[in-house]
Amino acid sequence: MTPVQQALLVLLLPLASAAIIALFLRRAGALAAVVSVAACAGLAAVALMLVFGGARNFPASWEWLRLGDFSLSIGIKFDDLAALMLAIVAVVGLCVHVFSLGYMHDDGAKARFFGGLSIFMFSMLGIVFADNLFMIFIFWELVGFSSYLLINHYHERQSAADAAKKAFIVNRVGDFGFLLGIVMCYWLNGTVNLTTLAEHHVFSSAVPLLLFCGAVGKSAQLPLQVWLPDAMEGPTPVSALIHAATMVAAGIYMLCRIEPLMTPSALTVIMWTGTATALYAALCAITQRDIKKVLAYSTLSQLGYMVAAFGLGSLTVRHEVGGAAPEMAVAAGVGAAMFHLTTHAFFKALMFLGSGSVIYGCHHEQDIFKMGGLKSKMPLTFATFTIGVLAIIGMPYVAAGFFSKDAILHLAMEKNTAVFALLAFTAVLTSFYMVRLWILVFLGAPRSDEASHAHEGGLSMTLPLVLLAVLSVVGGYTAIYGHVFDGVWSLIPHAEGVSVLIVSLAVMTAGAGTAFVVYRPAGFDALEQKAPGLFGALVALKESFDLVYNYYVKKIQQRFAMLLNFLEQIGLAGLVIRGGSGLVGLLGLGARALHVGNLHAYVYWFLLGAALLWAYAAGVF
Amino acid sequence: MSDALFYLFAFFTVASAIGVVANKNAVNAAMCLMLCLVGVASLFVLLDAYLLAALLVLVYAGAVVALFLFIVMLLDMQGGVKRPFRLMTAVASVAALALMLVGVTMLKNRGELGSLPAPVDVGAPVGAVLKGYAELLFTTYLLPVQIIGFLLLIAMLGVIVLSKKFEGLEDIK
Amino acid sequence: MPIDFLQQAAESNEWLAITPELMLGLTALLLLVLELVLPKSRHGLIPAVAIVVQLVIAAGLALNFNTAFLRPDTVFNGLLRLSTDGQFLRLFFLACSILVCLLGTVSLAKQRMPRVEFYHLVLVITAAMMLLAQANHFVLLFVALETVTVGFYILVSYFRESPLSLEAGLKYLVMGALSSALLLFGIVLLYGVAGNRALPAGSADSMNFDQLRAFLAANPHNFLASVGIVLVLAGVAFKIGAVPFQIWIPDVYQGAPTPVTAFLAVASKAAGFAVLLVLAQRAFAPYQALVAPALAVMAGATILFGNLAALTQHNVKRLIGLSGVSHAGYLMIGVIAAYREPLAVGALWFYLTAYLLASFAVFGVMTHLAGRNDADQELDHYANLAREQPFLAAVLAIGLGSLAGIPPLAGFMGKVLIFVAAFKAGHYPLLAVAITGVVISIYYYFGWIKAAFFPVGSQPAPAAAGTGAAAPIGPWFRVALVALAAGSVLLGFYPGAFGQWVLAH
Amino acid sequence: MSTTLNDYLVLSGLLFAIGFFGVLLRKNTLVIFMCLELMLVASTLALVAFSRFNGTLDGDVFVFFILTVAAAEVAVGLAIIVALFRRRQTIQVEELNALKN
Amino acid sequence: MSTLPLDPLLLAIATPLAVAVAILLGLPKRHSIKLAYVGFAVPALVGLWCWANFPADLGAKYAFFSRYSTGLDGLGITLALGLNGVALPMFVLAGLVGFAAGVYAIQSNAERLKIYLMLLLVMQAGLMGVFASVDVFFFYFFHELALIPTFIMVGVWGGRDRGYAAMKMTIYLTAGAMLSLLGLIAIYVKSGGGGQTFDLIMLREALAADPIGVATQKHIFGLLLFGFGILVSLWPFHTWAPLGYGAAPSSAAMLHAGVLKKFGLYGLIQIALPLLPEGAKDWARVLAWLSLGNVLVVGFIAIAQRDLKQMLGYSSVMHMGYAFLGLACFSVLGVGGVVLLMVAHGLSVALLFLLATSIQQRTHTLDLTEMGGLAQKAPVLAAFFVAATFASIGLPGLANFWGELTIFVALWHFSPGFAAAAVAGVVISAVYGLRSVAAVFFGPPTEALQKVAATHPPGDLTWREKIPALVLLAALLFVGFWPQSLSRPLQSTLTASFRMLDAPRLAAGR
Repeated sequence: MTPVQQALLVLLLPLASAAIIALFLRRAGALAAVVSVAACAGLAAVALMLVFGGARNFPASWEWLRLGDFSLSIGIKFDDLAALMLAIVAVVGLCVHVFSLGYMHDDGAKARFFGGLSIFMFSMLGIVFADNLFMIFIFWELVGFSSYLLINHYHERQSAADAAKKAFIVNRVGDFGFLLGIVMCYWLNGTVNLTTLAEHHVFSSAVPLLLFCGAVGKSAQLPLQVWLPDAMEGPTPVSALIHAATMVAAGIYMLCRIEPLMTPSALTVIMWTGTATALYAALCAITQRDIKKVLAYSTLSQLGYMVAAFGLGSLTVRHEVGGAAPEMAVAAGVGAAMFHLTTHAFFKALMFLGSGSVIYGCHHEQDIFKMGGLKSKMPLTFATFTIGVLAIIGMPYVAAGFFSKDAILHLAMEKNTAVFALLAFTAVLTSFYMVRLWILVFLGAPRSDEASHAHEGGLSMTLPLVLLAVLSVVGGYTAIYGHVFDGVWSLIPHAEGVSVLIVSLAVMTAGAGTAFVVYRPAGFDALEQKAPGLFGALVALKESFDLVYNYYVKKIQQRFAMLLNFLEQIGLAGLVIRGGSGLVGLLGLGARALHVGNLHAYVYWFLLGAALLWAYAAGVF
Repeated sequence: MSDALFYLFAFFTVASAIGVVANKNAVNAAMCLMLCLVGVASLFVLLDAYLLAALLVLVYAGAVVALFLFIVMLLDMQGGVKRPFRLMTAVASVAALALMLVGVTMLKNRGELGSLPAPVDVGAPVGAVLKGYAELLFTTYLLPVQIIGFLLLIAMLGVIVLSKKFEGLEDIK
Repeated sequence: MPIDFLQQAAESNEWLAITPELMLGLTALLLLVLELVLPKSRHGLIPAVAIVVQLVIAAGLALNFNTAFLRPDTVFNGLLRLSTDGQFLRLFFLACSILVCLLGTVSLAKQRMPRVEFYHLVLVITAAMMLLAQANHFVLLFVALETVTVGFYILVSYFRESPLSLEAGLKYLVMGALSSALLLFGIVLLYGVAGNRALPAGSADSMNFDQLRAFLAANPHNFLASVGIVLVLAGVAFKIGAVPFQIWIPDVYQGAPTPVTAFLAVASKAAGFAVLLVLAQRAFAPYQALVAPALAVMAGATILFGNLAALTQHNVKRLIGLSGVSHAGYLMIGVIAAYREPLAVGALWFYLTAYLLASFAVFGVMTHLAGRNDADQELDHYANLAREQPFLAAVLAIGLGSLAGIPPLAGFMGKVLIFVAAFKAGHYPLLAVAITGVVISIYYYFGWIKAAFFPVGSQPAPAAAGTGAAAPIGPWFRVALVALAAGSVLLGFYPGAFGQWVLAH
Repeated sequence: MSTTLNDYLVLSGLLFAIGFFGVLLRKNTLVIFMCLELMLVASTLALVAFSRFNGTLDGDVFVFFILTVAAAEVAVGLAIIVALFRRRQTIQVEELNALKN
Repeated sequence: MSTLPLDPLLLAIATPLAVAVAILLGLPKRHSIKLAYVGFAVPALVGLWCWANFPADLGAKYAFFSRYSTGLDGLGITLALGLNGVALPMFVLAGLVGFAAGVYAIQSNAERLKIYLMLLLVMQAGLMGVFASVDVFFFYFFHELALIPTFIMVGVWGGRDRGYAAMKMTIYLTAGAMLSLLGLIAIYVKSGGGGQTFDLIMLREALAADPIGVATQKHIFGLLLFGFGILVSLWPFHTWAPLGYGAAPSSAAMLHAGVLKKFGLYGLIQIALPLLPEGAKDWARVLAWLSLGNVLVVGFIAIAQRDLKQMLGYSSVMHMGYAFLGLACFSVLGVGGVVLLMVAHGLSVALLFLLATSIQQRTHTLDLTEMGGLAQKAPVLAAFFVAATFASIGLPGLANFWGELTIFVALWHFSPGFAAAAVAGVVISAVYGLRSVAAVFFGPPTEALQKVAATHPPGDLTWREKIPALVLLAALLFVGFWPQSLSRPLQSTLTASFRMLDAPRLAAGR
């Protein structure tokens, strides 16, 4: 098989699976699951062949639409960046598929679920392969759609329905900018092909900023982060795959794709957005009681890290002088962001699947204060989850997260002290809330019936955990990948000296230590009791955005809509139209009333007519 | 002489015409109409239209007005019921009069009536005129004469339809 | 010698030129004879005879449409002018007459009235209208017009059982006589002015249209002539029901027997337009600057008034009368456009034809549904018609749709042709008024269709509708309705030879 | 003869107008009808005058037709009025308004 | 291009008409229904056949061209039938939606089904005629032919407020039709000296050689713009649409909102833009501002709706705003986008109206606040509705996306500000679209619904409902996945016969 065929196979397998499920297997959930998992396994195998086969940048492009001089094509740009992303998506995707076999075993709408997963894989891979912005946008939207479907899986729950709706609409807001950016880019440069654009393009900050809007939506950056925590209404595997490992990372991936278009001012905006998101989400995570929400906020936070990392790539010198050095510098941002994306994909997927395992084990109990003592009930989950926690808090050399976080902190330290400080503080918070979670879930004694009857899931659930745990451990060592991703790995900034390492260690210990001090495995939130003021502030911080948005939706948008509707119904349809027709009707009544039935009145008309005509002939008019 | 006659007849005619309009009593109105027609017939004579004058008196004053009178009697109206004077009537009448006056004044001012012809002296004897009249009627205007025949026929039929008692048809209320 | 004139007249083929009119007149007489001759039980044959003879005449006319008799185009010393337009109008009036006779059979069956006179009158009036439409001389015009008018006085008040019919007759009589007086005074003025040999082109035969035209052309600003012209126009405006001489229409239409209403609405109006066209385009052509603006203002006012007044009307006879007023307005646009655009004449004839088909379809339905009280025909009586009499409802819908000017019906084509002509002639303001009128008219036409078609729940139709609705539809009547509906549809998109004749103008 | 055509025309117009006002003002249908006849006669007066002054006979012949028509009209009109009176017991204009609106 | 023994276009017009006439003449119900299937299927099949056999590089010519005389040749009117790249998509659309609406109508088992079908068939014939007509007169003529049955169908088989709705709709549409008729007549009259014609091909040639003066063009274009605009519910002349669609029976709403409404846009594209380029340029700004009214104002109004069909009506009005914006661009890209959008919107809105009726039959209400949780009872219905909603909010993979995307791209060139406003509309449509989906299908069932469900347990879509829905959805997907199938003929026709359209400034790359 040529690489092109492989790529197409990778792309079309999940689509075929989705189509088959939608058309034929709607009622056969088990079969649908098998088909979907098989498709995913197949695509993973082919994808890995493709990735490790070493073929890169093979030409593949087909025109999809042409109107006037506008042409939209579908093509494949397969460089190391894409290969890396493909590998991540394939591996994590496969893990989640397999995990879902167990997790969703008893679900009544398995076919829909697995169909959705397949559509998602198709869409996500489309983004990965895309060689132009329009194509990215197309799959971008599809990804959003599949996310909507999957969040909405438990559609009989109002909260799930609301969350799905919210996710899609918020993403649409981001896509508003994204699409405008693409269109602007098209008219500015005459093309949206990534390769061509990389070669030459018109510098403009508006284009990258508009495109970044897309990433803000998809990667849930401030101020569009609100949908992601709510998206946890979806089944946990979905959260793992879509809302942690891959889809939300698509924003980062897209940014890396359009990296050549960046300008310093755009990068600065991006950097601060990422930093703010990282910090904000970390603060929010502290007060969460729901295991998935904690993870969701941590995802947000880590995404903020990645965005910040990308923005940090900016080095103020970029574009100020020509030459290779600045190019290297910005690419550092790409390297750091992608590196963190990779490790995060592994460990966050691991943790989400772990939480899934916990939730499954606890009979769909998600409140961490009602768990506890799962260390002994679910040892494998405990072990793998612990690895995940270690990874995210950046335990040096033990887990993958360390390396990527290290790279980002290093970059920040080099570029911007303020950002560095904030990110470091975020890291403190991260280890604080992750350890809190870990303590509450796994240590102590079970605090509820569900927790005390917890049990490990089947092989299909544990196997992915193990695989991801392994990856979370070794994933940080870039050497293990061979040289297939060198195009990306070579961009990772490497800290020289131990300063960053020390900082990393310090923040990790500080956070974790505080958590150990504050929290005991108990049925109440220790922080809330010890520092209610702080806790309240954090809760308020978390809810502030929702408040604002809810206020907007309920009080502004809805009222504005009602007002316009009122104007339409009363003003336009009522006053103008009905009034106008009423006026005509009155005229009609008047004209009708002229026929009074009295002969004399009619003779007057004749008199009038004769007189008028006489006057007319006499030249009065 | 004929001038004086003209003004006499004209006054007579107009006066009796006003009588038709102004008279409360329908019988009197009919009588006035007859007088008016006689006046017009006199004017016809002044205009040398002797045949028409005769016809007018015979057909109109004789037959038509008689018919009117007959009907008035038949219907036996209780005089004119006094109706309140209508403002509308007055306004419209005044307006119409004013319009007409304006029209006549403009007519005068334009001096266009000055272009009216002076009388052509036919000079032919009455008999010759009558002959020409008859010739016209039965050559040029033969078709209208035929049509008039039909008109009279349908008028007669109409009166029958509207008035005649048809056996068995009349008694529906 | 005196007999010579008659001799000559008999020998000339001038009488042949008016064969259709003569035959109609003779048939009318024949009907009276038949009434005497036939036993009472066979009187039902009389309308059949009338219709059959008229069909024969129509067939003969159609076959000889472009006959050689048209060659000396004026006959009877210039009283009558023969033309293909005249031929068309003869056919048109014949068609009206046939249909009125047919409707008469339906309508008279519900009344205890003498029958034969009705057909006689219709035939005579039709003959007179034919002559009227071809008149080239004011004497003939007046006489024919009065024959028509007097005939209509009788027809309108024909249902003498009904005070409403008589009241309508009286109103029509007074208004008609008034308008005749105006018309006559106008004719007199024109005759007098144009007969003035002291003026250029003054003529002895000044009531002849051609002479009059020559005179007017030579005297472009004669005041008395102007007054005469507007007075004549006023008289004609009464016939066609143009504002402000339209006011009598609803009352008279409502009171008149329905077939007579149809006759008035279609034939009388068409005759008026034939006269108006001849006068405006031929006799008064040199006074275009006087006539056209007056007609234009009247047309606009007519369209608006007709449509507005019909808007809230509930009595269908009044409604269709007022809608007819608005149609007069559209037709007047055609007359005005004819000054600059020859197509307008063809458009006028097409419009009239479409109007005939549609109106008679509607009147046919109305006649069938009318109760004994002919004047009482309300929109409410049409409730659930579509459910109970789908055939009649369909015919009604086609007729109304055509009147409203909806494709694929003939009325639409008529309006398009008129609009095209008006557009070519550049009468943009009138077009604006016209489309406003069309939009307004949709309301009441569709209101009527709505009344007939839309379900009104279970409430039964008012009892007044009773008598007609239940009666069976006679076979010939049904054939006629189908033909009218089919004609309306066919003429709408496949006018064929008729379309070509119209467009050849 | 020094009376001019103008005099006749004014007279005729006057008669016509009086007739018109009669139609306008009188309530009795019969009288209205008489006034209509008056208007017709006014026209004939003008016609005869024109005919005389123009020296053509056509006008005079036309008068013949007008008179005939008027007679026919009167006959029919009176028949209608009589028939109406039989049904309604009135011929007053303002009471004859069953047809309206 | 293979050949048919018959003129395919005439066949597509005549078959439904013939069936309608047969039904009118009193065919028994059983046979009527069978024949009606034929009447609805033939146009669809002919449409697909034409699509499959459409010549690749047609340029300014018409395919499947034929001409018939109707006796109006003197007026420059002949029944000329043919398809170009703009007409083809619409023709196919009309066929497919007509088929779906017909099949849905047959299964609806409406009262007096025969008459209902007859009217629908007449409408179908009119629709096929509109898009197959090369002659402007017949183009208008067929539109009205299709319009009239709508009135009766709304009035007789309609829902709430049907009388008022039918009347208002008819008056509005007549007003629009009259204005556009005047405009068309104006074009006809101005089309050169003696050789005035309604034939579009000849008109194009005549006016290319001897264009109408700029000032006149502006006037005529104004007439056409507002005339056609009213027909397409241009803001603020749109209020008939939600009302009418809210009251219309499903099949009538499908055909009207889906196909017939596009008549105005189609007319602007085929007639007004190529013949009156200067007028079009002059009016572009005005048009664009009014279209923003459609997109933003009506978009927000759609958010405020509580009645599902009203909401769909408003959403349909809103999407027409995009189409107008595409026209305002006055470029091949923009206009091509409009055609794509028309097809896509026609399919999706027809599908939505179909499903809305199916929903109503199950919930016995259209009030969004009283619904909920229907997805549990009718998952397939839910799936279709979700798909249709996402189609209408422009999800890639479904046809609407292409229309919207191309219009946005073209619009940026016209004015970035308008482009931004238009794209903002995408968010609005997502808001009300998803809101309605959620309100109908998701969440727990409301009490009212449970009560209804207790007496009439709502089932899922039946097969006879599914077939028309599937046809429409399949078409949406087909175009969504293979837009070239429509854009190729479009490209060929637009670039060849619309030479006066500005070429986009830049040659596009990838």
